[in-house]
Amino acid sequence: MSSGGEHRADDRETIELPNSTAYPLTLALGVTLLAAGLVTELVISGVGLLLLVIAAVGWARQVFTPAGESVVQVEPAAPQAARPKRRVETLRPGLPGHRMRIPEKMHPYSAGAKGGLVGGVVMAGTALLYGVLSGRGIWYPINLLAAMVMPRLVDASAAQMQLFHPAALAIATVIHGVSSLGVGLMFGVLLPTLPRGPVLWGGIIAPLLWTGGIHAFMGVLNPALERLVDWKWFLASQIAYGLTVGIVVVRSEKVYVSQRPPVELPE
Amino acid sequence: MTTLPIEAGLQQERDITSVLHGWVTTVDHKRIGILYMLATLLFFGVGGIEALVMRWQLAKPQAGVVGPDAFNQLFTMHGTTMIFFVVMPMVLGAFGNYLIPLMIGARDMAFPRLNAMSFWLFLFGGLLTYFSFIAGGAPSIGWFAYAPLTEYAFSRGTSTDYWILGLLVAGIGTVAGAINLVTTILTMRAPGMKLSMVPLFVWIMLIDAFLVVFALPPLTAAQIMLLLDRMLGAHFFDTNAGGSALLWQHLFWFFGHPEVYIMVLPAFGIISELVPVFSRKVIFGYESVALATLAIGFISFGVWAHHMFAVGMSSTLDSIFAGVSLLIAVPTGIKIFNWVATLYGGRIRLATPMLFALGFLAMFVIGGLTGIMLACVPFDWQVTDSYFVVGHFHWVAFGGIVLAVMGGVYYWFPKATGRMLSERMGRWHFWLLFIGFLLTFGPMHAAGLLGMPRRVYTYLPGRGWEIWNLLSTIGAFVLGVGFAIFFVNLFVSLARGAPAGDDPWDAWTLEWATTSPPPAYNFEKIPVVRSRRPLWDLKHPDDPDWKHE
Amino acid sequence: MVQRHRHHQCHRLAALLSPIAFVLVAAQSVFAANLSTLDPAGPASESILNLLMLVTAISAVIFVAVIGTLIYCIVRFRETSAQANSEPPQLYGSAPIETAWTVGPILIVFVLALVIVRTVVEARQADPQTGAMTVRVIGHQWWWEYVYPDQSVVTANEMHVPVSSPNARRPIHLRLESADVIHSFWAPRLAGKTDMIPGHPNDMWFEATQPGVFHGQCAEYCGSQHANMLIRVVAESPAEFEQWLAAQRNPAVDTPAVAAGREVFFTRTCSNCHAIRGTSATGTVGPDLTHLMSRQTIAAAEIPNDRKNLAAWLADPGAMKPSCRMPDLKLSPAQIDSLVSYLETLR
Amino acid sequence: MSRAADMTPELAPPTHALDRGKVGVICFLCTEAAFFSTLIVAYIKYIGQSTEGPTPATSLGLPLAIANSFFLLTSSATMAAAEHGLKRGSIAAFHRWLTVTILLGIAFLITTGAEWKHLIVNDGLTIGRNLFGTTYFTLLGFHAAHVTLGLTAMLILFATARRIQPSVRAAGLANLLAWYWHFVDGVWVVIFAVVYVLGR
Repeated sequence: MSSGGEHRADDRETIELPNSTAYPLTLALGVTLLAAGLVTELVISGVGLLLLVIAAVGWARQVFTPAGESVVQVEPAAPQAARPKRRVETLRPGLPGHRMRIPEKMHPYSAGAKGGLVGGVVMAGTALLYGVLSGRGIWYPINLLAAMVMPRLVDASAAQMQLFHPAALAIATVIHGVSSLGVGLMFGVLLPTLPRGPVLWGGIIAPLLWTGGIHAFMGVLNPALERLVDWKWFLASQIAYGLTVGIVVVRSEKVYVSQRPPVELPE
Repeated sequence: MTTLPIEAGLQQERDITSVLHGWVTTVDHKRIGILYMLATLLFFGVGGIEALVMRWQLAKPQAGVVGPDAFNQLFTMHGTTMIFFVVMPMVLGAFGNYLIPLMIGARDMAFPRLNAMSFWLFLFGGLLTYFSFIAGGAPSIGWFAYAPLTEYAFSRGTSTDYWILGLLVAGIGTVAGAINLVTTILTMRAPGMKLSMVPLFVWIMLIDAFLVVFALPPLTAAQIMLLLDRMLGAHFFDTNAGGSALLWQHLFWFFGHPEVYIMVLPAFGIISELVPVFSRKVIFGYESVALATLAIGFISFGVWAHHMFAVGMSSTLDSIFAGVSLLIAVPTGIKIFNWVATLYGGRIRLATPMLFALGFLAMFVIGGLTGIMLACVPFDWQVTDSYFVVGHFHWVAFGGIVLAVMGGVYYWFPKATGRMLSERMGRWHFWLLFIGFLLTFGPMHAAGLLGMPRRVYTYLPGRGWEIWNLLSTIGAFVLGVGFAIFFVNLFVSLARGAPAGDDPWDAWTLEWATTSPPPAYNFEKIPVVRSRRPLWDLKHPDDPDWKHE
Repeated sequence: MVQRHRHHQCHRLAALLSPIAFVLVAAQSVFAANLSTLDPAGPASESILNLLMLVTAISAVIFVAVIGTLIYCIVRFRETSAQANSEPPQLYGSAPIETAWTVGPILIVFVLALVIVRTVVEARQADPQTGAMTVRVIGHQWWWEYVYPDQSVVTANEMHVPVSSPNARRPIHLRLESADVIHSFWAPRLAGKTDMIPGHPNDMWFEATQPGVFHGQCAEYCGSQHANMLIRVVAESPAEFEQWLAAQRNPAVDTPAVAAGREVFFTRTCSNCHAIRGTSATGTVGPDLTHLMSRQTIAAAEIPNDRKNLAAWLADPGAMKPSCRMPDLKLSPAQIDSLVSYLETLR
Repeated sequence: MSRAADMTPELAPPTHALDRGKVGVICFLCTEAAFFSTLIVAYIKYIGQSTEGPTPATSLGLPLAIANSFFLLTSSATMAAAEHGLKRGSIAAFHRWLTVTILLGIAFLITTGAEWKHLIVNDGLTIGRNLFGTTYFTLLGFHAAHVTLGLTAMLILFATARRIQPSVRAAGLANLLAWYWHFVDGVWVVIFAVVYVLGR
């Protein structure tokens, strides 16, 4: 096989390069005529096949004999004028250097995850408390959440919502667990970057924004919930979650962010 | 400085025949890349004119510019041309071929002769498909050629056969080209250049070429089945003999969806090169961009049936394909965020390539979001096969691929020719394209929501579609003007553009470490590489990247 | 109750997204042609519009955030001439921030996927059990055949359905089939589209909650006249609908006065393709003509079904609908005149 | 600006272990695998879907298929032996084992031909008869074409092995050809399972 790729940085002034050749063109033409003959005249296919064989033979000869390559003289290029050197600015006074992965320090991911899970428990507790206090029972809020994916609960009456549905419990647990964990992770990373700290943002502002936004769309997201929910308690459970995450996150010790890439690519 | 002619080191070519002979027999990856570029630009012109005729016909209801059969041929050939004979060969053939050996510090592709063959197969395949115009009418089956409309009973004559055979021929070339790219990237890198150090463009092209390797053969097989049906009376897609109309759709889209990423990933690659250089910053999250591309590559094989939500699959399948399709938004989002984060804190230079890159960023976000909408199955039931979908995929294909490719042309034209493209014409080109783009494809979303199906050669007045179609048509002609300026810019700058020098953009990858245009052997000596930005190391000897990576 | 509730929802969303809705809706002074997806006339299309509003809202938030940041960066970080000789600090990335912008989209996608699963299942479970009326819809190149199997009615290009009201729901079940290539049934105000695939019958359900003529057209490219394969769904009060059914069930009348035209019909091979119940014409290639004149249009297009157009159609079908399957029978003007007179009795 | 060559001269050039030919052939076999997978999926999809006979149950017999499997699987082993011979530098061993491989391949083609003749002449099964004929002849036809291509390549290598010197290069080619041949055998194993076991 040919081409000069195997010549590495060495002292030679010459390079072997493959010669120009018409065989690739001929072979392609052969294939094309072979195909074209199928819709016109088979004679054309015959010509195509002939070209194909001729080209393949010629090509193989070039590849397997030295005839396919020639030695090229390297012409040394004139050196270019040097570009004025550019200074590199540092990131910010007080921060090390000008190359880094940011931020310098952060709360560990585990704090966000833990906050999310604990917050999830607190939030679920609030919702269950609502169920008990309102006299609808603990399955009521669980069924409301599960109705998001369960068509048969969408149009269910408030009475049906108080019954125990095993599938609803499983679905609600998954939805609640995934969301709590995911939001906790995000909060853990993002909240400390916001002014005035995680507790205010996580505990008050985010739940308000979130509840406001979701209020408009609950009819599509989860029609059953929108129909039967008590929004005061809904907001309360969101705030309980946000406060918990915020508190768990700020209580954790900040750690230095690794300056290594997060993942190693293959070499 | 001296600019070496492209053929430096080879025999001197003087008269026109020997110049032509030199080009048709060349095995130099740079010349083949240029040939790809010229051929795809030619096909682009043809496909563009086809689009303009269609837009003219649709400018008002019940126009008589072309009849139904001509119109149906036009949209079939427009789609086929743009996908198989413009975008795919342009990104893989022109950009991949020209840039990859230079970027990885190789003298040529792994298989230079195979490389030449790939180009000629693509070109002849395209010509064979277009030969159908002469041989009694172009195919009128749509670019995804749904059976059984393509069976002989419903598409008599040879036009459909030309379509199949032309694409088969070109397809062999594409697969050979992809194998060549993979092999080149895996085996020809400069000493010291680990796979974790190649420019992101190269990373992305590696994944892209793998997608071709696995996605194109199913199309080839399906086309052969269709050919057997048509020529030998086989029954693969013959619904009267128990054959399945849906098998074609599954096979086609198993190719067709990865194909979308085959076309758009190289655009991501181009953007991943342009944004850092014109922000003067290293890419934010190199590893994430590479891995996100890998994720997109993998996931793209699991989403094909989202083109088929209306065919009556089970709710389970619908939900699975919707979920996986939505999932693709995650790595795609990661990339967009990384590009924007690269801008953050940089020193942004609004040279023409960067204008296109920024245009890409803005438009691709929208294309991605309408993609998420379409993954919502019930909404897809409304708008699939409507003009909303036409608007969506042109948003991605044009606002994504074309803008990125144009940015790439402005960026690497100086390397390939030794001359700069005119910035003034470049700005006109960009703004006309941007405005024309919004005007052409924005209204299509509205028309679709208002109930206009795609692939109609005419429509009735009073359906609420007139204004949107008129706007679209006006936009299409604005686009036409923009491209006319582009072609003028190419010709004028080739003759009279400012000399580029080796490294006009003050960039960091290896292609800027040789002359513009590079000699046949690319580098006097193959460089030794220690970091992702070898030219940064060279320009900042006291502060090289490799100390930090 | 559910229906009413969702309608209310739709309006609240529309108000929220008024800028987008405004652009689309206000520019169309009226939905004259009755085929906008934004103007639902049944629960199926209405729940889709709600879903669209939800996704549009999420998309709008993402769009504003990303584009806002992008514009901020472009404005704030433009290179100044003072910076020409320096490079900015090189930020290689940020694992925590990248984690956040990976987890965020995953959560959004997770929530969307849940909603999609529910809406898909909801749409599909629609009511064979609640006594939906079945209509077989058979796509032909390039017209629609409608068969009401339980009512023994066959018609073409114009489907009649009863209006559904909260007290008396009248869901419609479509059994979608194709006689040749793939077509797709799409009446946007009533429901999303479903493909009609030879050898693969499909089902869809809808209810029309208001009377009117709902338009649509074939949504899967099916050959030369794909653009002229229009759908008309006539939703009328249950009483009117029953009346229509009763009229359609009758065989064709035989009026002696138009015997000449009848003669033309049966001697000039019309009956090879067309059926007229109560006669020897039983062709199934073209539309059933038993009650031709009960239909408002001809040729699956918006061509008014009147004497003038019928005559023009018979004189040269290809002139009105290029490359349509009906051949030009080379009838003389006199033959056309008598044939049209005969057809006009098929009420 | 000085040029790239002296970028960081203190670093010794490491070598890339990957061989162009091998990577290229692996990629090629990947495309082939995707191609055959598609044909096999189509075959499986249409098992039992024919609207009229003949069916696999009535037409396909196991004995010929088992004989075919024997020929091909053995030929994989003999191909490996031939390759090994060349690697040791023994052209004679290479020629000997390659001859056996080629003969086994020809035996496979003859048996396949016999089966096809039986199907076409006795059962009237053609590609246009029913879905079974359509899928069977397409899948088996493409496989047989690949066997034929492999045999052609073997014949060429047989004739030129002595001339392609140094023998390292011929050994490299034999190695790549052997990969191809094993792949074709692997496809046959799947075909055997799908056509003669699952589909019958």
